[in-house]
Amino acid sequence: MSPDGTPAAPSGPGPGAGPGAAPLLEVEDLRVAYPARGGGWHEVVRGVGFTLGRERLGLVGESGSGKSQTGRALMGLNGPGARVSAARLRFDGIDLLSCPPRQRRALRGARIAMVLQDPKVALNPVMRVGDQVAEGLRAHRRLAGAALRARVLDALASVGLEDPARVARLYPHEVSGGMGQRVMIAMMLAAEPDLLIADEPTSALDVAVQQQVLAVLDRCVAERGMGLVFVSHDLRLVASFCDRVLVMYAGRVVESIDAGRLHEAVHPYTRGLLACLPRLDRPQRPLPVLQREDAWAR
Amino acid sequence: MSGGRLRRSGRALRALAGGALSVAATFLGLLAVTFFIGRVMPVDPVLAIVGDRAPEHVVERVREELGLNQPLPVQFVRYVRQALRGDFGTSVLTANPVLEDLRRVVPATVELATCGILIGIGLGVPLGVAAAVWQGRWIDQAARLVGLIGYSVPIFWLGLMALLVFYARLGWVGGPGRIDVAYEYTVPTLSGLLLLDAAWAGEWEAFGNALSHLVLPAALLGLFSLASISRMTRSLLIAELSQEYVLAARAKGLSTARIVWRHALRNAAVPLLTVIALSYGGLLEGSVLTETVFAWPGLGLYLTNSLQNADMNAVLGATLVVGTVFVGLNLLSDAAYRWLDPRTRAGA
Amino acid sequence: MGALSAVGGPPPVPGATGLAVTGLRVAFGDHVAVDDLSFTLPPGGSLGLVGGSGSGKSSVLRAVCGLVRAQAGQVALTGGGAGAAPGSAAFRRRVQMVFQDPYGSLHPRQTVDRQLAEPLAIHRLDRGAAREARIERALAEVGLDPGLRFRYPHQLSGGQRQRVAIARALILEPNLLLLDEPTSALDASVQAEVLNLLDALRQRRGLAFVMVSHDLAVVAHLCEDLVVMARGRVVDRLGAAALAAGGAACAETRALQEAAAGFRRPAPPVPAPPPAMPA
Amino acid sequence: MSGDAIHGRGPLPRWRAWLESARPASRRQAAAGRAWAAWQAFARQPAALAGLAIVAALLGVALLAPWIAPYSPIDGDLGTTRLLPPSAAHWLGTDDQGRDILSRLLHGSRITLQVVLLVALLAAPIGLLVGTVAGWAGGWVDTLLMRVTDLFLAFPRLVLALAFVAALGPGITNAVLAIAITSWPPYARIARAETLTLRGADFLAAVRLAGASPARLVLRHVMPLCLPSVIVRVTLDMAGIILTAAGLGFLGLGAQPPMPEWGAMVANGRQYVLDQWWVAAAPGAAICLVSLGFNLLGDGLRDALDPKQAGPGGGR
Amino acid sequence: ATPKDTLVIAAAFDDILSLDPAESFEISAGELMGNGYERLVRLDARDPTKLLPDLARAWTVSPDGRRYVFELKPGLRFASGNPLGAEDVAFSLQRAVLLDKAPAFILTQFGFTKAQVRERIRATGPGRVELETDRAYAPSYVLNGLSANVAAVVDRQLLLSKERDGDLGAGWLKTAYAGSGPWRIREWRANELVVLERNEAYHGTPARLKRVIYRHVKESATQRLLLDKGDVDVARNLSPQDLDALTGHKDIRTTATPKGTLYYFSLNQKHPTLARPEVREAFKWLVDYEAIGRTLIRNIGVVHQNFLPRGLLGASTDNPYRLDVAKARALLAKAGVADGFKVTMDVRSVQPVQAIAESLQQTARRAGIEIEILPGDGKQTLTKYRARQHDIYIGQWGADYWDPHTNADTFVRNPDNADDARAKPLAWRNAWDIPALTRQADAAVLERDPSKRAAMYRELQAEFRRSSPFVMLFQQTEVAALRANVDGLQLGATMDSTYFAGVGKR
Ligand SMILES: Nc1ncnc2c1ncn2[C@@H]1O[C@H](COP(=O)(O)OP(=O)(O)OP(=O)(O)O)[C@@H](O)[C@H]1O
Ligand SMILES: Nc1ncnc2c1ncn2[C@@H]1O[C@H](COP(=O)(O)OP(=O)(O)OP(=O)(O)O)[C@@H](O)[C@H]1O
Ligand SMILES: [Mg+2]
Ligand SMILES: [Mg+2]
Repeated sequence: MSPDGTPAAPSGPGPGAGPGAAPLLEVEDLRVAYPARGGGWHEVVRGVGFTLGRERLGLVGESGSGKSQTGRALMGLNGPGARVSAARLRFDGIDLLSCPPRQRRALRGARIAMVLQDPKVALNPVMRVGDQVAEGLRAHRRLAGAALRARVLDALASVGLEDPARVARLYPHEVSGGMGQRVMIAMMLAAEPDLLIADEPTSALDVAVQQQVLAVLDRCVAERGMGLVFVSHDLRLVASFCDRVLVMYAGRVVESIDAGRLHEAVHPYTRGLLACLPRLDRPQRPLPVLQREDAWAR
Repeated sequence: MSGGRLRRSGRALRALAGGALSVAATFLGLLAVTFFIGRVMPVDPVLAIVGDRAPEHVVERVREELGLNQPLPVQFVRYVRQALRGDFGTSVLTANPVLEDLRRVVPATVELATCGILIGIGLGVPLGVAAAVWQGRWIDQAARLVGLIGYSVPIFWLGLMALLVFYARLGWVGGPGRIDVAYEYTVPTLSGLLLLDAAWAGEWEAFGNALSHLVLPAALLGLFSLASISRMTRSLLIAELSQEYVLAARAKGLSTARIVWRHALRNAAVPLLTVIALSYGGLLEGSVLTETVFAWPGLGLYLTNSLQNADMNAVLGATLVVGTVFVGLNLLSDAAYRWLDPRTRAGA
Repeated sequence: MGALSAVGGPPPVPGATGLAVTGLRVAFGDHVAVDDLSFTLPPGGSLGLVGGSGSGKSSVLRAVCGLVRAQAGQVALTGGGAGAAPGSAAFRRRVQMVFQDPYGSLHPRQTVDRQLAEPLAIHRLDRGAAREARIERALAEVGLDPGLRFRYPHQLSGGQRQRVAIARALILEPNLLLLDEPTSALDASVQAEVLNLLDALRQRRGLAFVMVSHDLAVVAHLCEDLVVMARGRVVDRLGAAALAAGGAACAETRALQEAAAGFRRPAPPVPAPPPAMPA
Repeated sequence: MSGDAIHGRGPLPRWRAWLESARPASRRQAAAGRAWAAWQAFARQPAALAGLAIVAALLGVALLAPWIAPYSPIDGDLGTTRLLPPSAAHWLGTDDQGRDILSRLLHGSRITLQVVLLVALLAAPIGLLVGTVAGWAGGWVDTLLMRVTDLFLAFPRLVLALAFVAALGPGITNAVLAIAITSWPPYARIARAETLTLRGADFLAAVRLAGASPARLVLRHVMPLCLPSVIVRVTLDMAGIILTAAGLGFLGLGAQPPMPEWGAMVANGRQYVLDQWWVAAAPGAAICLVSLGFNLLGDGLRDALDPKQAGPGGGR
Repeated sequence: ATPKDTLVIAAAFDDILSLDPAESFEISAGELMGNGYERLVRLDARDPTKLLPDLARAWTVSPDGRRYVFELKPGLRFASGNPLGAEDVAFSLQRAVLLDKAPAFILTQFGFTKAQVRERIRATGPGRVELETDRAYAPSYVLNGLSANVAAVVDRQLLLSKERDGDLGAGWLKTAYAGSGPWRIREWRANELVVLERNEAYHGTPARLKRVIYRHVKESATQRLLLDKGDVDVARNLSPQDLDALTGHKDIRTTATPKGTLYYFSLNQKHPTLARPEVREAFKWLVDYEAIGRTLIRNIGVVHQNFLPRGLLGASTDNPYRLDVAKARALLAKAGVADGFKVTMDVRSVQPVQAIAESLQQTARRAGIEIEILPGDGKQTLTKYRARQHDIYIGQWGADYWDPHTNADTFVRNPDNADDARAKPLAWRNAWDIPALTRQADAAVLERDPSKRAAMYRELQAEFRRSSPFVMLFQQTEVAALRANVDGLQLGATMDSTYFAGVGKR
């Protein structure tokens, strides 16, 4: 048991929820497991629960803590062989686990979308960028021809790309990292989803470009009232970007807290994470290091 | 913009020149190797010309005529000069200019190998795709089995058995040879590809007959290329399917079919093409044995015959053709690489 | 500025080595990665190289230790190691490097033991028991459990791997360590451990550092002087203290500074609270 | 990195615990543990085990041939035992010289094994050396070596082998030589490709920084890394080697009579294929079985040695 | 199925090198020459010891035995339409001598040389040709020589129109046709097919069928399949076991004729052990003739231990040797090699040669002789054989023309055993130095009384059987399997006497 019990039980809209009264996403006791080597199962997400309104929710934790697996479970895109279960996994009133695969696929890309970490590998290298954006639109919005092209250019323009017509004709290797990530965002936002899951969308980018991409994401959320799950291992970044933060450790959520009240965090893991970052304004040596306790993982 | 294009075309030109140079080097190597083989072979090439029962003075005279009594370097220079002029000389075995022989036998093999590879691609790619998509399921096992058969069974043995079953017992297909003698003079020779020529001339009966002869050896060769093609398709596709961009495509909500065929396969196509090109070359090679079994008058048979009879002109010509085809296939697959993969297209 | 003389802090340990780089130029084909770059590192000093991705930081380090060939410029050791020509065995023993990616910098098919023994074998140092002792010492020095000695890299965590990489760099007892983003692939908590280790080593051994990073806070934590690079050139030089005071003059430096502080919402549609960190 | 939350495992016997220890205490234990892990990855695949069983059986038969063969492999009786169908006395029948086919098959396994081993021992090191040196050195060395490789690749293998055998004279040794000469280029290609991807690797840069000579780098660090893929390829090629040897034998250029070489036996049996099918079928089946074994083994090895599965750290 | 008016033959004819009668010397080509060309005289296919007129109506031999005069039939034409006259005959024979290709010796052994052939062979009138030999040979010897392919008559006008650089049309004729026989050679595609078409201008009885097509099929099993399916009418190269399997087939029958080809193995006398007389004899007792005859060469050959094939003048049919290991051992002991020895044997990788070699390998081992078989293709083993570098060579020899001298010339003549000898007959290749036998053979050629001549050859054969380093194995029987609806096919004893003009199909 984590010190403060199961965090953020589904009890009404979370703080900072948008105008809609019903939450966009309800997750309760989400578990993801993979077959273990010697037989049996290896659980990598162990009873995660939270609700999400039209807000920015940050998901932080160290490598391997299950952030990505949680995000992917929402999309239904866990690796082959994964076993996903939950007491409740509802998106806008739809039960994601029991709905037919066809409906699930229709939701993907249309209402729930995902931005991946590294645009270099997440864009199909042999397909023009414009075509990749168009693909989702064609599948979900049944657009074609000039209308489709116009929408593609719109989408590219909306993420702040100059000369979208030119960009649409480029291949992924011909665009820079920042542009690529914007293309990916445009690709995922083109169908105007209600929920966006961003899995470390900026950690492959240059520090300077990172800011621009975050600004684009931020604007989309603000303008369209979309829910955002922002996965990152950078606590400082999440704290400054999101409304609310879930801290994960070994497949569990150990703390759920408003970004503004991060300094009030009670879990030693969260506190340790904050303390161990070197800071420009307050040099400190040696840096405090995390003393892990087995109890956190239990 | 135009400057970039200019630079790009300049780069392409340089690549082309480099390619030509390497092809030239390969050719010179081919010539040297064939020459070497011809000289160390413990067979007297004169024998091939005059036969065993010729009296000694005839043998000596022919030896002189061939320049075989000159020092080796002189012979090599002469040999290279002739080959460069496109003069492969006259085949001892057929008494025809080698070039003319090649014009006859190469199309026969090309027809056979092409049909083989078409079968191999037509069945192998879908099989490989199915095996990759349904990894570990029965279709995967089946594909594996087919692949293993293709890799493990000697072609000459399977060929004979197939002939026995499908021709002798069941009578479903035509027998050995390219066409029944009855049609020997009904099809005018244009391309040398019997099927095309027959269709062009509107000789449908002959077409059917030629097809019935072609089916079995082509299917056999097809099985062998199918083995490698399906196996490579499978492993390439599996590798592609675990790429991030596939995840992105799934996140877009695309159907599995579209992801597999449009995204993953398109990426796998690049190395796959090389595999196919190589396996086409392999078929030309496999035809050596197949043609023996099926009495198919193609390059493979020509080459073995010439080798065994020390018909060096013919050996040189045929080897050069095969070598050229290999080199050409390599160049072609390189070009396809460039065409299919935009990353290499810019030369970056 | 470009002088070869050693300027900076007093050498804490006799024999400490410094570095002087003048007019360095590195090009890959037509692409110039580093152009006319000069800096000096006083013996026993520490210097941070910061800059955005692709600004040429790694190329500088690689050119210094001879992994890539410089088109122009000189690299010279100063202080204790002065005179060792780049590329010589003496140079190699004095200058070692730690790479960014702990997953890629260890040979995947060799045990920790073998990787640590390799430099000793190459330089024919310490046979038999002495070598064993030296390896054990190196492990202890970087705080690695001796039980991990015969593991393969894939059996180690990222932090452990980076420690092995540091141990390997240290086993030849160099005086100058080149660090190419040694913590950027690590979790924040592990990063702190590695940074502490490096700090301790420096204190203990009087090592000189050149450290590359895009994270200003990390560099400032470890280095006294900073060189900011952009497009292969030096655009700013300043001390760590000046950086902490904030308000750098150079645009590139400012951008890095802002990134280190997290995300700053431009217009205020949602009033974002300033990132308040607990003490 | 190893799973902490693994369920469903009983206590391990001592030797397994020793092998599977995450903290090996000595070099020997580390190597053994590594081999054990590879074996476990391998042993998970039933097909691979079947392949191993076949190859092991080949080995056993080759070792024991003189003791388990019921008759002499080279002496038969033309007058009385010619072309007998399979029976209790001759399980696989007899051939046209009246020799017991089973005995010939058993003895022939030695030749097959010898061919395969010799080719592997000749071709793989050549290919490995050429490929790694070309890939590591780059520049004109690379160009030159790859030209030569391409030259050999530009010839179809069987044709080149044919030509070499024709040049050197038929016989099993020359057949082996010819096959070896023609089979190293693909290994060189593989090794070179692998070396190229490794060339920029930091761990090699680290060794260079430690002052290793190029020879040491290539021999001790690069080659061992290329070895698995070459081994896998060699194993997969074994079938092809056997078939090429058989093809040469089939064309009368391989082993000479009365050596019970399987390919030559098939070639010989080809005359009787329509009526006395067993003469060709038995060695043909043996060839199939053994190449199948090598193929399965190669597949299994590839899956077990695949760098992607060597450790979970590889892909992040 | 095959067309009604066409005879389709499956055969292996990869040996053909040329279609020019002055050059072609191969077995398969011989058959084409026999059907496509005519000569002055021709062997009787039924009894090859007899001669029939072909182009010549009659001939006379001068009393001194050196001048032969031939009278041509009237109104002869070539397939091209050109008239065929004495000029053509003289031209053809001169041409063969002048071109001096492999088979030219058949004519030059009568004393014709390039220098004088235009005088010694002349057209002496319309329809009259005269030949003058240098010595008085046995007339049967000369006439038999003139029945060979090299003496076939070619179309002078046509050839001269195709002449290049004074080659007498040789370049062109390699792959073309200029004859007058019942069949025109329409096309030869090496290793693929040969097409013969009825020559409508032929002066004799025209051929019954319109076309004969040879299809090159190397494998016996494949030939059998094709025949069985009716895709060919005749199969020419069936193996013993395939022939066996076809007996009793209701639509297929076989026809056979002994051929002039002999199979033997020979011991190189340069090898000190093999040169001992007892060792030579021992080998003759180490062959299981009986079993080989019953199995490996069943249907395709008969055991024959003499250098003259049955059917030639004076041919002996004595076969004294059989498998007797004890006797062989005794002989080896006498030769001082009781413990055996090791030798190599060059063997072509073809059947039945290879199987016989393997059988010999087994029986010889029983007497302690280890034979290592060195396989190779034909040209390879031959190259070694001709250079006298073999230990034991196993091979065959076919009669070049239908006269005993053809084989006596090579098996029992060795005028000069030096390494650089001018003539290199088989006796020379095995370094068998036999001045006495050589003289005897030379005398036999000049004997004009056939019965005395036959006796001389029988004597030669007896000595040969006793002491030669040649172990003669068997005489080949040629067998063809044909569909039952084919009639009139008779295989000839020589390579050029299988005729298709009388063949028809029902
Ligand atoms: N396909 C899979 N099969 C088995 N285990 C997996 C698979 N994918 C992920 N895992 C395991 O699940 C655990 C959680 O992985 P996840 O990717 O969610 O971590 P993360 O928090 O996103 O880490 P990072 O910051 O490194 O991205 C890890 O231990 C990982 O090894
Ligand atoms: N081996 C190489 N071949 C070609 N170009 C190279 C090579 N190494 C580096 N470059 C190029 O040189 C430039 C500088 O690279 P460098 O690795 O020094 O940058 P960096 O500042 O270390 O960036 P990062 O923060 O991404 O590591 C880049 O544009 C890079 O593409
Ligand atoms: Mg992740
Ligand atoms: Mg870098």
